[in-house]
Amino acid sequence: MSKITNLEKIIESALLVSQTPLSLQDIANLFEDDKPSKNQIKKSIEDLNNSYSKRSFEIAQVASGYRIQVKIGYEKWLSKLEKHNTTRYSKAFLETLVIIAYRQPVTRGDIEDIRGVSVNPQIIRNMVEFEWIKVVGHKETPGRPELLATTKKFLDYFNMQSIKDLPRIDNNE
Amino acid sequence: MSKITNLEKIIESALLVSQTPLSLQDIANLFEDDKPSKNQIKKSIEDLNNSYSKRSFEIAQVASGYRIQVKIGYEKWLSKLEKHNTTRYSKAFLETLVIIAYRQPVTRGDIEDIRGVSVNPQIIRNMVEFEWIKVVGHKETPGRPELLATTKKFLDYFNMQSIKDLPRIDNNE
Amino acid sequence: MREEINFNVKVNGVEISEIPEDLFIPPDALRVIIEEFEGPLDLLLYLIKKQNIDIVDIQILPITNQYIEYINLMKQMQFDLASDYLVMAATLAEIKSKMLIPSDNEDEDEEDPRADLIRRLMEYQKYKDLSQKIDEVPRINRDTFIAAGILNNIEKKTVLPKLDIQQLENAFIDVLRRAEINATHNINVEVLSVRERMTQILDLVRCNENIKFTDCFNITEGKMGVVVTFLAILELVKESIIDILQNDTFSNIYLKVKDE
Repeated sequence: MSKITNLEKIIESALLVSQTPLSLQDIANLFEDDKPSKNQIKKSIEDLNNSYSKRSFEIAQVASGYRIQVKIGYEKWLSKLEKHNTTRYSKAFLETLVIIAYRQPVTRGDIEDIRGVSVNPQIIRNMVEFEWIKVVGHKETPGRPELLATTKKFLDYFNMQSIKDLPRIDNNE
Repeated sequence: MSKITNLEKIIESALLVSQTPLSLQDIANLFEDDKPSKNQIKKSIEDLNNSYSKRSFEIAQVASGYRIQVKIGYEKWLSKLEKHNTTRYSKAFLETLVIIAYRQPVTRGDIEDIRGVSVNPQIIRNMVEFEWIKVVGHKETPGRPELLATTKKFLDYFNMQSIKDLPRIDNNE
Repeated sequence: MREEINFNVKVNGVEISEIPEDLFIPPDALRVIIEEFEGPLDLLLYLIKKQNIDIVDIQILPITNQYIEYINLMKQMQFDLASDYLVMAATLAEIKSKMLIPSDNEDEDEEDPRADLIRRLMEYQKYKDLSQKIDEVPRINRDTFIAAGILNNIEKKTVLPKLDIQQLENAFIDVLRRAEINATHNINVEVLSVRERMTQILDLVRCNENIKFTDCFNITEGKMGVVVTFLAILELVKESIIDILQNDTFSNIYLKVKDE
């Protein structure tokens, strides 16, 4: 195995931890000075992939960029992993979900205001992964926070046609 | 680099895609027949870590198991990946947290006695929300106050395997 | 500012406080300083530090006087003074009086009236130091980052835990109870359909760079539907999410996502 350069290591670590694929531009943006060229990045990715020839994973190019994924052939073992993520929903999960459903589109800040605690980013990530919520835009306030709303999949799951079918609470309660 | 075995590759791929740290038991459970022993798994993890010596990542052992994480030293580049991750904790938050960690199980009253100020319920709620602390029981004194203790998730967050890894106070200081 | 106040009290060191020595500092500056303290113990540690003495050698008279002067200043400035500060003032005054009045009791075992306070100060100091240490422990998403590899191109099948509408309703009732925001109580059919329509219009606006105002309406929905759409657009504009553009009078009106 040839020597791994610093540039390669930074690219490797970024692809490893990013939740979404990274474009060449995304990768270049990690650097402040000494920005590598797109060709340099492409070459590094190629070299990294060569160095992974005996490993279980590789860097794959998909529509929105590059990502690290496990090579074909490991499904048999890894399919068992998913199951143990599916425990029960926490109170925090449910409350965050209903706020998004009833008050959409909302920002994390709105959710925090209503619940009085900071939003656990993992919860939002899980909901996005379930495809129950999505980012529908950005609010034009400082920081341009993301606006979250529920999806059709969310409605499907609960056999609802529309958000209007959500349970309603009497005002006098 | 010595040859990477099949067992090592399966462990590597599992740690790579798992959302949570995996215990030796979790890893053994991936196999149906030919279940490797815990010692075999430990040995494989060691070998994998040796093979990562020149790479940007490593397998770390934390309270709830093993996980793949980027080595220290890449913050400069990776902090640009996700905006909302640079959480800073207030002094009140950190003081409350260490008192719970070092003196667990404790009641709110205990924390108030040590800090000399009332506990901000918001802070406790945030810690519960992050699943860093939990109620482990009630003290049998008037009002049966809740007893708070830290969780494995808290240790995971700070890269620790057990409460014993918490920073120590030098006696000669 | 925080760091300046935070130096180690135990050391008979030579660090010099940036905070003015006399108490007659501008009220705004005092406000900033006081807000930096975590409570009476923190303030006391600071005062002791300023005297450059060890906690165990605490001189109760000057410390008490200084502390009470601070408290009085805070009162004059009508700070929202936590009762914890007043309790400490009373404790200090009590210790002071015990120290001043010679004890009738010749018993040598009698505890130094300061002992309890010193114990508390040292205990608090310990956790204060630890809280700074734990802040330096390498932590996730600041010093190290966790792998988020994915399982090749095959669509990952996510098994969802079971959830029914009743649980959602219960969660919602909890939220309402917690928030006690009156506005949230008024969620009824009309409001909900507006919120949902806001999401739909946002989708529309994001997929089409400039969408005609009139294209947002679906006439087949009837009068009620048109009103809901109109309210949703107004709400989106009010919340600074979209812009409404019209180049000339009577020309087409367009909706677009608000620019940065």
